[in-house]
Amino acid sequence: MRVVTGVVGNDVHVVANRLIEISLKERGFDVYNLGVNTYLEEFLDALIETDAELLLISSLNGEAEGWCRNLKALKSKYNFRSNPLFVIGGNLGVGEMDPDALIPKFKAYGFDLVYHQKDLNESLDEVEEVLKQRIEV
Amino acid sequence: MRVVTGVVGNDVHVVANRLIEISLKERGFDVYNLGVNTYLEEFLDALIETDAELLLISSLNGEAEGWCRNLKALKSKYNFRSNPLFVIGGNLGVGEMDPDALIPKFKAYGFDLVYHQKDLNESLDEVEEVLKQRIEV
Amino acid sequence: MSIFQREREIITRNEFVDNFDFIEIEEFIKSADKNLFISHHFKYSNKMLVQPRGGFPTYEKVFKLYEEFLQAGVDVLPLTIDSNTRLNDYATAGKMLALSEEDDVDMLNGYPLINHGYRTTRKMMTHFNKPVSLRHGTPDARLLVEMALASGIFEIEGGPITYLLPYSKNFPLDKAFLYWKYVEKLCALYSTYNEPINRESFGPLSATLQPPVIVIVIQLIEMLLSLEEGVKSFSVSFSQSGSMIQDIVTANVLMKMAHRYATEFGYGDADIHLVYHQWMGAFPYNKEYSDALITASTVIASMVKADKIITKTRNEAFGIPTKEANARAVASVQYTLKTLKGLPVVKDEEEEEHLETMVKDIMEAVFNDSADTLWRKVFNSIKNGIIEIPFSPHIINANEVITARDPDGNIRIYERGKLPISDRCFEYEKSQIKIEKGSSVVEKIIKDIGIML
Amino acid sequence: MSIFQREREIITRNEFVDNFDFIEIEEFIKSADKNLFISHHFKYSNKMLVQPRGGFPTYEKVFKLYEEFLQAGVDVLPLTIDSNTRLNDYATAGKMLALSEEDDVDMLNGYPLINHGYRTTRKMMTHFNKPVSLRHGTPDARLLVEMALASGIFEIEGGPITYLLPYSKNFPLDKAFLYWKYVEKLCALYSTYNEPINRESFGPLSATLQPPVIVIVIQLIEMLLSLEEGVKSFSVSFSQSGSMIQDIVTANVLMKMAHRYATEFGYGDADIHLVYHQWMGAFPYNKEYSDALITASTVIASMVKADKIITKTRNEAFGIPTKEANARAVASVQYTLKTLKGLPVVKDEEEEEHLETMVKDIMEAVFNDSADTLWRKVFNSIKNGIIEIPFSPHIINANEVITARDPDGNIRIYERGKLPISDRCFEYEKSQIKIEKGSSVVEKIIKDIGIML
Ligand code: B12
Ligand code: B12
Repeated sequence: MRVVTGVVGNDVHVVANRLIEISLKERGFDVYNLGVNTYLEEFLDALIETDAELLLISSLNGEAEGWCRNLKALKSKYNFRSNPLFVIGGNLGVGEMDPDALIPKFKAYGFDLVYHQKDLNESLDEVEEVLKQRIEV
Repeated sequence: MRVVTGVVGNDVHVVANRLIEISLKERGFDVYNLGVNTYLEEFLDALIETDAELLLISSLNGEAEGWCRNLKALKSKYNFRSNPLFVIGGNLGVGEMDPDALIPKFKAYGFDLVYHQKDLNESLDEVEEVLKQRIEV
Repeated sequence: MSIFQREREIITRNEFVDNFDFIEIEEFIKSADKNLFISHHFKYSNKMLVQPRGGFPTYEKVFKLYEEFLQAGVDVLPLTIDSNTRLNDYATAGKMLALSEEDDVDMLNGYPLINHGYRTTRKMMTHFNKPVSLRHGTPDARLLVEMALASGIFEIEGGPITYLLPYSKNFPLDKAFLYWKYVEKLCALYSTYNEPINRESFGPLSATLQPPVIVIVIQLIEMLLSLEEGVKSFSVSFSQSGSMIQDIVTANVLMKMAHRYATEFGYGDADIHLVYHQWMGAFPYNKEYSDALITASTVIASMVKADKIITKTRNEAFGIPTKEANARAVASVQYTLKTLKGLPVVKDEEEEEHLETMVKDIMEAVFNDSADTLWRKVFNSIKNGIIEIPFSPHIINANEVITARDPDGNIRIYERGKLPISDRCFEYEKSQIKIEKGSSVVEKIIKDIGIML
Repeated sequence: MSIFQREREIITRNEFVDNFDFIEIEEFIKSADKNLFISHHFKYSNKMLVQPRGGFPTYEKVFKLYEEFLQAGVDVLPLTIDSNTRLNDYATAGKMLALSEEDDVDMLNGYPLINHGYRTTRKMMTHFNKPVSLRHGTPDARLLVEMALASGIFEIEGGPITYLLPYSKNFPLDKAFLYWKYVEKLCALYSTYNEPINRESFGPLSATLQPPVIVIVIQLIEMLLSLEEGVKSFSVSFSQSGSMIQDIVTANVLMKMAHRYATEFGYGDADIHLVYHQWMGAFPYNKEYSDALITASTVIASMVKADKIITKTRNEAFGIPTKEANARAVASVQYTLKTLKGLPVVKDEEEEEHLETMVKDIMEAVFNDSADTLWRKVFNSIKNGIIEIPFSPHIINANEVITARDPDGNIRIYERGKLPISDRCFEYEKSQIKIEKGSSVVEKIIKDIGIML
């Protein structure tokens, strides 16, 4: 299974990104890590190039919303063969946010799974579960 | 002006008592300090003996209520020539108390002025003010 | 039947006590779980043990308190006794307990152990299966300690001096020595049944400008009096002074001298532990500052390498803390201990030597008293002011020593009273205190008491 | 007109900047109140200065934040810049600022200073009349610093390495050096008008398992590059490592070497200050633990004798703190500093010598590079891995050095990459790291990153 990952926008928090790469590799993924400071277009281009089944975006510096609100419009311009799962996680709001408000917001932007201040490993377990179900269906 | 002071009940907190003695003396009072572990009867006896105009009781260990609830009944047995002012202060309840509930309670027991967790010097200023007014009346 | 056993029979029989079954108690202690013994934890744990303070009038409230503590990761549970019981006034304690149970308002500032009895209390102790420390402040604690040990409480705090001078106005000192002799004997006896019972002295004293030399002398004396009776596990203690370096110096000298005197007197086989009390003086009326004080104090406890720390709470200035506030402090102290790493080993040779000299001077004077037994020498020494503690409410206390802080916060001796310390040492102490021009000693002392406000 | 002035004219003229009046700015700085200069406070204050972090998109919110800080007893105000401005993306910053002003939702993680302009911002700075520190993380900070100084912000954080390697992915390093040369020159120029402008390096770097030797080398280099241009007041800094003794050793070696190199290079007249950052790594998700971490960190800052401490908040793990949480930390840190007394002077001669040797080895290697200027030598040294920082997102970073903690929490070098440290030193470092059997290095590193969780 292929996964494209990285940190979106003007965000240089690289530590989680390094650990996520390690975790995904340990879970048997083929990892394409675009690193920090990656724009939405670059992620979508990479999905096209790699045919990855999973896009796993991090955002830590609180600016996710500004960078992701156009995802739906952008998606419509691409033609994905693999119907990838769109996942975002990390610290998705500036300041302390109500997670119940954040999650529907990012889903409306076009993400399938949204993890705000969640444990990495538990979340990845869930992501894998959803991927498995998708394939079975 | 004479004042009887001390710490009521099974209460050995002596530090405030020492400082109060110093403060009262500095304010020009004639101080009769009965010290810690003093029972209500001993305070009233001392008022009779000294003809003091002021009784200033401390309680710190939270047991004031148990030791003072009988003040009214006890007072009625004594015959004060000086109509002393009854004042209690310190830390008057066990645990955190609503001061608005404590003050009327201790007033009902027979105290004229009640100071729960109040600044010593500001309170003594007030006490002196009340004493002055009493004398003027 | 030995005289001691005869005395025990008398002590444990009064209108407030319900049939004391010595045989059953012996069985209980012999088969008690090792986890109930703090002496066992001292041996096998390599972290600083964390113990809060706490006690409520009713069984239910103490039970809930312990549940809260366990969740917070407590190492040692406290059982704090109410003031009436401390003064052996079980009648008032009983009355107030009844009122507390009826009205759900706490009319006591602790747990009236005699009125509850050991059968009830033991249920709680074995249920939680943690070491429990008895905290009281009672000069005549004979019945209380019988009751505590029978309940499964295997650490007993206090001593004839440390629970008398700060806690009593006129309880006779000689009686206190004899009553504590009973307690030591009892602890020694029960120590032969299973793990040793730990005795702990109460170093904070009146918690107000106590000079380290006095704290150390009293700790050493209570330790010796206890080991003399056969106690095998003893904790010396002191409380945060307000100066980090003074705490370190105190700890170093205290532990060094404790081991030296124990060995010299032939008790080299006893285990000696160091207990640190978080700031015992007046707390700020700001809870966030209290939190900060508690953490800073935990760091200092780590610097002095204490074996156990006794915690305060953010409610300290206000009144008996809620169980939540109390548990919060435990969790926070454990967090700090877990994350605090790489502590340096600090010494201050000059200050340590100076302090050691003063301690030795006073100890020598005590030993040189003409009485036949140690406790009588100590009794005489207190009576004639060779030992005294500032801010004691007790009538026997000489009340001549005056202390104040130097600019680094160290507590120094301003008037030595009859303390037999050399002129050289005294001059050094006094010269450290700087009093601002135009300010009085009393003003300085008031400021020095309120140093944490 | 000098080349430098010509450059300034160009830099300060773009579509986001509204007419830069150099003459008026010079007048303003010449007559500015001394209180605005941190260099002035460093000279006359005998306490550790307390500075929080903070910045909001709108003027009003920053104003309210400063009011809150003042009430809490702040010594130095922060102005943190948003990430878009840091990347010179003023268009996005402007868009997000407009959104923030409209919706009352913060769409930026800091203050977009360029978009606000110096005329507006200066009103705030002179109103509060406190020293302000500019915190950004910008490789090309030329316009930003012009704007800051014109606003009355007289401390500028950062440097060509410390604001590049941790904060950027692919900004060209040689450009960063040149842009910072501009900043240094500007600060030096303005330092001649009134009190010196203070420059501060950013020692925390990527805040993740940074070995002290690298931190120190980078601090020394940025200091020298700054003093070379005529800056007269400089702060070296580092952040809490997770080991108290390592922090003390780092501080001792850093200050000693800073003075030595400054003198050696002929800048003995510059003032050098020490800044300590409270824990900069991942914070616990428990706010009470965060409070404890903040206090413990304050105690350590006192042990290392920092001149200034930069605070975190109990909200750190969650997001940009509210002004209340931020002010609370300031008040609490001030309380701890006020009540913490009697700090010992601690040294660890062996560790200090070991660290000093490694620092000298790397400094020598840098100086021995064949390039003609210091910045070029440094540039080459980074390019060939003689200097690198773990967990840098930057493409130029060698990414070969691996670090982990020893059992005392000290950060040690596990793989040295191309760091020119001797075999002896490296062997000592590596030998300190103990990896549990059955555990991998990666597992150990993950645990070591999350040491405060
Ligand atoms: C030092 C201390 C001790 C020392 C006392 C030494 C001694 N002999 O004096 C020791 C360690 C021995 C001790 C023992 C106990 N203590 Co104590 N102690 C304190 C502590 C930490 C400081 C008290 C102090 O000296 N403050 C400095 C002086 C100068 O201030 P103050 O006493 O607050 O008095 C000021 C004001 O109250 C006011 N004031 C006082 N009286 C009056 C009167 C008037 C008319 C006015 C206007 C003002 C006024 O003026 C003073 C100057 O500002 C307080 C908590 C705190 N405040 O931080 C607990 C505290 C008072 N103790 C408490 C308790 C319960 C006890 C014990 C029962 C043990 C226990 N359960 O922990 C025993 C008591 C034994 C007994 N029989 O009384 C509780 C009381 C609980 C409550 N009120 O709800 C407190 C509040 C701690 C707590 N949070 O649990 N204690
Ligand atoms: C270290 C750090 C830095 C370092 C980063 C070094 C580097 N190059 O990586 C430095 C000092 C350079 C830095 C800079 C900045 N930082 Co910063 N930083 C932190 C800090 C303290 C720790 C981050 C970290 O490394 N954690 C350890 C890793 C392993 O954990 P993590 O990042 O949280 O990731 C975990 C989870 O989020 C999750 N996860 C992450 N991604 C994903 C994705 C998916 C799909 C899933 C399921 C899970 C998941 O898994 C990870 C492992 O558990 C955090 C606060 C905190 N958390 O305590 C602030 C923080 C992230 N930073 C913040 C900010 C604002 C900044 C700055 C803008 C400066 C500023 N204003 O202070 C600049 C950013 C510049 C930029 N352009 O981005 C804010 C973000 C605000 C918000 N979200 O509201 C935080 C929260 C601090 C704060 N409270 O203000 N920072």
